[in-house]
Amino acid sequence: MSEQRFATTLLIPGGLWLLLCFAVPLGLVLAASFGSTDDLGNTIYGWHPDNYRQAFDPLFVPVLLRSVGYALATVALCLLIGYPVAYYIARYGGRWKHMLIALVVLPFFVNYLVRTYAWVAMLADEGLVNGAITNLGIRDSGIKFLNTDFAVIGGLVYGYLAFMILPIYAAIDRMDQALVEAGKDLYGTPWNTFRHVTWPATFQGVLAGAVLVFLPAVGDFISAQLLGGPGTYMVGNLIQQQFLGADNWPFGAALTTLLMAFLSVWMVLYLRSAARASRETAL
Amino acid sequence: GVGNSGGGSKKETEKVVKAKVDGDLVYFNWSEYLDPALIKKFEKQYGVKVRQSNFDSMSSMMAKLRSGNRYDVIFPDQSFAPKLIAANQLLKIDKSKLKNYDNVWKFFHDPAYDPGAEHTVPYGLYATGVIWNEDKISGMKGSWADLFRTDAKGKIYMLDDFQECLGMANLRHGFDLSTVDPDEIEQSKQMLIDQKPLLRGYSTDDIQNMINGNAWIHHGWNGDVVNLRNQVKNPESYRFEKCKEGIPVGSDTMAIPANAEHPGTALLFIDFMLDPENASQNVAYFGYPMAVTGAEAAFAKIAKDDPAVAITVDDVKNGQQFANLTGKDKALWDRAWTEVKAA
Amino acid sequence: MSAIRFEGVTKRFGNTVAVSGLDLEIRPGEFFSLLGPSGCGKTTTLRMVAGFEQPSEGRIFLEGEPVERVPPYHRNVNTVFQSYALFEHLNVEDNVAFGLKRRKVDTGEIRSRVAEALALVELEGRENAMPRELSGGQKQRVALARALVNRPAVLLLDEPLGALDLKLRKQMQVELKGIQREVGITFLYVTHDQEEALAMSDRIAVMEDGEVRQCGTPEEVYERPEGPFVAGFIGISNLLPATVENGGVRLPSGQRFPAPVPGECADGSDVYLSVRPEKIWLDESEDGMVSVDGTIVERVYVGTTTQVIVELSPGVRLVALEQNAARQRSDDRWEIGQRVRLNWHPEHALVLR
Amino acid sequence: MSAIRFEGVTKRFGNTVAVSGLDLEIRPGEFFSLLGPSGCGKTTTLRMVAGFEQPSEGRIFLEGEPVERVPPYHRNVNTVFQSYALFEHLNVEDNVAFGLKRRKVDTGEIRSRVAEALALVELEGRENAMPRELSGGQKQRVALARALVNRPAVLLLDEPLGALDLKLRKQMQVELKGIQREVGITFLYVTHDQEEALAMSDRIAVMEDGEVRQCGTPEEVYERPEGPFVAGFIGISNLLPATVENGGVRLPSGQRFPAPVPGECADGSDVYLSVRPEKIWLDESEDGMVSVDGTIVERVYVGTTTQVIVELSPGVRLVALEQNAARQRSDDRWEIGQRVRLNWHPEHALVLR
Amino acid sequence: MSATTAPKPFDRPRFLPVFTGLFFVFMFAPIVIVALFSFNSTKSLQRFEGFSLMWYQRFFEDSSLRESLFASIEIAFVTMVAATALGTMLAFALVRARTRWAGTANVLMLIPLVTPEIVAAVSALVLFTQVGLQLSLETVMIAHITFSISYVTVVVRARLAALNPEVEQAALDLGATRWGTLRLVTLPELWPAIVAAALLTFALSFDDFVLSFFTTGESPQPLPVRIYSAIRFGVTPTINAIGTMMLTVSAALIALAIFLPRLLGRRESGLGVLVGREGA
Ligand SMILES: Nc1ncnc2c1ncn2[C@@H]1O[C@H](COP(=O)(O)OP(=O)(O)OP(=O)(O)O)[C@@H](O)[C@H]1O
Ligand SMILES: Nc1ncnc2c1ncn2[C@@H]1O[C@H](COP(=O)(O)OP(=O)(O)OP(=O)(O)O)[C@@H](O)[C@H]1O
Ligand SMILES: [Mg+2]
Ligand SMILES: [Mg+2]
Repeated sequence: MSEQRFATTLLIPGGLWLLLCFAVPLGLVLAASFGSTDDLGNTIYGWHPDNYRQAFDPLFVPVLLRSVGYALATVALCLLIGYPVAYYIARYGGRWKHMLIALVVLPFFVNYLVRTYAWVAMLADEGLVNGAITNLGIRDSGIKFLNTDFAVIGGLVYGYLAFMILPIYAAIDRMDQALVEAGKDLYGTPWNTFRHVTWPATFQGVLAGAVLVFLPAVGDFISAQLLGGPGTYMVGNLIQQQFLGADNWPFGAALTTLLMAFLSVWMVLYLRSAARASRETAL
Repeated sequence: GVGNSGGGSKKETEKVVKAKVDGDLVYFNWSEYLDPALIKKFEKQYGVKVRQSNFDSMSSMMAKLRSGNRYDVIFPDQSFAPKLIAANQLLKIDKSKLKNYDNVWKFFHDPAYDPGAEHTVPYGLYATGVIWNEDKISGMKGSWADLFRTDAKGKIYMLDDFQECLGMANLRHGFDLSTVDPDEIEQSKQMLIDQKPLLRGYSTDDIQNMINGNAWIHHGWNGDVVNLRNQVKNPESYRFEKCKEGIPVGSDTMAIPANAEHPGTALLFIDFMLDPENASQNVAYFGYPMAVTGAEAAFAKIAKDDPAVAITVDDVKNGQQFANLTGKDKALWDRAWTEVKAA
Repeated sequence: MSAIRFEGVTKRFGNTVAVSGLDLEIRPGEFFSLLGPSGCGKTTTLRMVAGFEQPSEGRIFLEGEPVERVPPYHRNVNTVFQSYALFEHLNVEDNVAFGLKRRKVDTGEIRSRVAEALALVELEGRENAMPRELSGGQKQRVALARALVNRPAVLLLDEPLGALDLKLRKQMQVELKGIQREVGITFLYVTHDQEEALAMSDRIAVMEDGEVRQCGTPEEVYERPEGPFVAGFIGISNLLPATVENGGVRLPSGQRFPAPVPGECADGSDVYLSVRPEKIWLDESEDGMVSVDGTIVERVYVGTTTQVIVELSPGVRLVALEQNAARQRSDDRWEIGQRVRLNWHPEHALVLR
Repeated sequence: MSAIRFEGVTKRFGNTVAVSGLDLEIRPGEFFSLLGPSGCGKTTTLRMVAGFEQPSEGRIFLEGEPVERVPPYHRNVNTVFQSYALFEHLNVEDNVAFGLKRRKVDTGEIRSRVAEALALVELEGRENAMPRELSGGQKQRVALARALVNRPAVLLLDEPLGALDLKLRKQMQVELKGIQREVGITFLYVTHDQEEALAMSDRIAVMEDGEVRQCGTPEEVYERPEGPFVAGFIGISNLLPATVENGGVRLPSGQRFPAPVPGECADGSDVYLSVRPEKIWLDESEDGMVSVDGTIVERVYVGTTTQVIVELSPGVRLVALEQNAARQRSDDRWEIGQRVRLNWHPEHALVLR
Repeated sequence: MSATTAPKPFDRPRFLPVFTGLFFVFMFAPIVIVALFSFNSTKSLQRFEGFSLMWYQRFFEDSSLRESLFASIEIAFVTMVAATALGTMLAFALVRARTRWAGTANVLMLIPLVTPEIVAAVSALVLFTQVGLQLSLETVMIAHITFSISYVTVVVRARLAALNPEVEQAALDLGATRWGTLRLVTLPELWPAIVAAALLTFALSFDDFVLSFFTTGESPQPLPVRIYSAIRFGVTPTINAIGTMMLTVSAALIALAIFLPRLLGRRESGLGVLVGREGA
């Protein structure tokens, strides 16, 4: 029908844009990852798997693993913090629901760099927090927060928490309240009911949240840059440096490709659940 | 890297300019890198307006020039000045037109970056050394070795800058600051890697790191110490040392683009800045020494009479300046640096 | 001892009063319905029994025990939710087994009781189906089985048939009633469909604005409604304005006749006379009947019966119901515009205020 | 000339046949209902008339004109959607005025016609309300006004009362019927509620699996259903298995009696005997009636009437409907377990195959 | 009279509100700090020593910072317009086109959303150098638009899918042409979603750092990039001033996105749309 053709034509501009500005560049990165550099640091395309060999050099493998480790820790923490908050807002938010969820997303729109830097100011060895700790005599010496693994993970959590909360909030909010009551009605203690009813019913949201946090966290470099120490280098920093510091794009491209390859597993996971979700809303 | 694009002809860099007002001054500099009061004074004194704009990095300054913007006075640093000169983008400065030129330290009458000082006049000077907090740690040895003190483990920062770090290691090894010998770079790299366990981190924000107590010892710049001292209650505890193995020294310059519309006013302004009184006032404002005889006192004053922070002619003489690495050499340093950071 | 007892139970939400001063006693094993228009407090009442809401005032007793301190999961009642509230991630069997598992019943018994419950609702063989694969009627059955399998003291049902279409609803009414007889559990049943309530219940409480207007057997509430609201909400009430006059009533038309005037209605007081449509005989009469004349203005054929709407005087109309049982059908008998005489037995008339 | 004419219209979706070989003629000004269970093709039929779907085969004529080439917005029909489909961002007045504005009617007339339409559905004064501020019944009225205001040749209604609760539905049925009489527009009405169809329609087409099983007046489809499906879908059909025997039928019990056997039923062929419950008299009879005996197994009081369920032989049950019109009420008369005699006039029995 | 005081409702987990409270403290502490120290009268980021607007003044005196601000606004605006247009069209196509194409596209278009920014940034950089595009504000815009499209699409698509098809059919039925229906019914029904998407796109683009960092040319550079270099080389409270201003802008936009539709009498708020949920 004519409407069909109309709709199909609407697919073109956006689709084309994404193809040219997203799909093609990814291809270029892949190509570049097999290239080498000339004396001026310009990329020469070719067929040199050395970049990948270099990436798996014992020197860099720890960096890759560290990134994944940080990201997983971040997901775990975000879930631990995000679920209760999302749950509370969705269930007991009442007419403040919208207000509260707005407050959740708001900080997320304050420049990440500035926020992170504020943490630096607060958590410094002689910063506000440690000042309070020592003055209140909680500990006679301050705590070393910054330039540690925890600092980097904390930064990541702080940066991506909203990605965890929103999908979980949506899931809990979408869930029929009567299900919880049914659980209690059928002799489920609050914990039982959560474990056997609420959790399974909202699991899709958790999954989505986990992926939405994990993906950007693995690739992040700001947190490590601003909060990290000498031993907190992440793959993001490595890539960033190859492109913007050391003019070694092919190596950077190789790292990027590896990252993308590794993440694609998770993406498929997410896309599958997303597809399912959209099917359900469609029905 | 920035190429020699957008060059002009040798010819127009040699046109003759009289040191007299030929219009308002179009001024292009870092922000907060010159005392606004002096601008006002200059305007009053010569009855001209100063049209200011700022750049945030050398490369963005280059970009503006390349894209054809016309300025009367600019402030390239020692590593970018040669590029501009090579590209014939700087006007030859006729020193005879500058009343105060003799105040400029003799050393800068023939600096490495501008033989014969034909195109530039020195502006701010800076050096890299070691900053430390005497309240937290003492017994510094005036050597780069102080950055390796095990009793300050976890309280030491290195500058997050590949040239400064590898340069430091080179100097400590007694190599040339900008060596491109793969073996020497290999050793320097190893030195930095071995240093990591002692470090709190890599950062270029030496001022905050010192203030907020994260750092006891910081690889840093002399000018920052001055700023640092202005922000703390106990200025005297924050010290700076110029290491005996030698230190990297840099300088900014004042120059007139070849396409300047009001080179005359520009000459007047440069001369104005070389006046010891004005220089002193400026030093007091932006916290870096200037290579102007008569301004030393001013710096000594803000440096709380700490000779360590000041930069003398000698420092500049036996100091070393970073070469402008290109091609394979840069790649060599980059790879070393990448491995240091990743290790 | 009563299965459920409400003592002056009131429930407020902010300043809306959902239920006010409720006093009710529900006997063990009876099929008790809460009937009322939307918003009258039926669901709230049910939820307080289940423990999802707490009374603002008053007390509730389950099998004689007060329950304000007993959380939902320790109350020996189960609910069949209007939305069914089946667990989407569990198959039919696990849905039904949910309650038993929570109570740590041993697997062998669980299996047998689940099978039994599913048999009861005629869902044998669908054990492994997921809820989304079931039709509305089947979902409804699973919800029922899930509640029944726990053999609660009381089963709470909130418009359990509301989501089903007419045909299926009628069928489920019969089944539900049958099941209740079979298991003998007390049913507390919420509905706003008066036919459903009449057909299924042992007793009905008719609610309005959070208060019980009348509580009694279907016959009582239908035949002897207390007040116009109940009369009107359950079936067609055929209200005629009238005034009490020595032991009988007088219509505006001036016509007088005997009617069972309640004691509290003084002479001359304004009342409504109500006659159920099926009690009105058209042009037929037995002795002792009272009668009025009118004109047929409308005739609605609905298969089993025909509604004949008769206008007595401008604006005053009565509906008479004629079962289409006669040899020749009624709507051949009655023509619009025709004059007819309506007859009824005085004792079938109601005087309401 | 007919308002709508279907000529062999078939509609397929992929390989599900929604409507097959539909031949229908709807007369100007009549209230015509499509009645059938869910999924039988009612909505699809309607959508083809409105132009949202195109027939896979056959043709549709509006006022004699074929409409394959006419897009929805040029067809002189309007639809009342089951979901009402009001424009959330427009107030009541603008919703109703929408169609007129599209047709460039001048503002003065628009205003008057909208006011008129709103008066018709008794929504004067709500012009500026937003849809979300309206109750279900009011939304329904707006949807109706929005369609009527355009004075279409045909009004299509897809279960317009489906979303309303019982009480309101019954009331709207009367109003809707009244409005249709008043404006005299042809109504094509979709419902799956047989009482609704019977009460409102001039003619009914009973559909099953995309085909029309029977088309006729309410009386025809109820009293003389063609085949068990129609009989069963409209009311209680009381089917008794029987065999044709010289002009009459014989029950499994061996009992014989006269019944109107259609010509095509040869002797000995298996048929169903169907007697509408209201046609069955209990323990009363007139001469010429046939009768069978049975035991009362269930008694359902529904106010106006009581259903008495009688078992003739194990598994064979008949429902008899007794209007509660008598002086003493029927359920006092009948006890469960009591033997009764069921009587009916042969001409009220139906023989179905 | 044991029941004169109404018993508590059962199991409202008491720790939840407390926990949520702490969470909000955690989220907002740094922001408060930033705002506070942006009014500090000295350079110190540790001690507040009196109120002053000097840092704001500094900001507006600094021509290059001003340029950066305008650059950021320009980028965000262009991104908003382009991405909203493209994304909305795409959403229509994905919901309405029944082709197998649309089916796959429906899922593929989510990929940009879940791609780490650094990957997107790197590939954009490679693309631009390959086609020989001078890095500039335009390149930043292109990068931003690319990652914003999917975002808009997701938001609008959700709303569109939730839209009752009968509403559009009603318009056709009442004599509106296809175009008329789109203009008079569909878009009005969609616009809360579109507004929300647009404003949020603006906010995202306005303080995006990573993409800008990789794709920006020399001056003027987007504000976040300036913030980054400032943070790396000695912070002055000017940064806090900038941060505070950006916060105000973003906050205003979000508030707009959330409440504008409400104010204009729609049931769903932009935020509801954002989290894929309708109504309050
Ligand atoms: N959680 C609540 N918060 C505020 N008001 C409520 C709440 N639950 C119910 N109410 C109000 O209490 C009154 C009774 O509601 P309730 O649901 O019991 O009525 P109902 O008889 O079940 O109606 P329906 O037949 O529509 O289900 C209504 O006015 C309703 O608005
Ligand atoms: N757009 C469609 N695509 C595929 N199948 C469809 C579509 N519309 C209807 N059908 C099928 O056509 C048949 C008739 O559908 P239709 O909606 O006409 O039934 P209905 O009588 O309106 O049912 P209900 O009473 O539930 O509305 C159903 O089997 C349905 O699944
Ligand atoms: Mg209810
Ligand atoms: Mg339908």
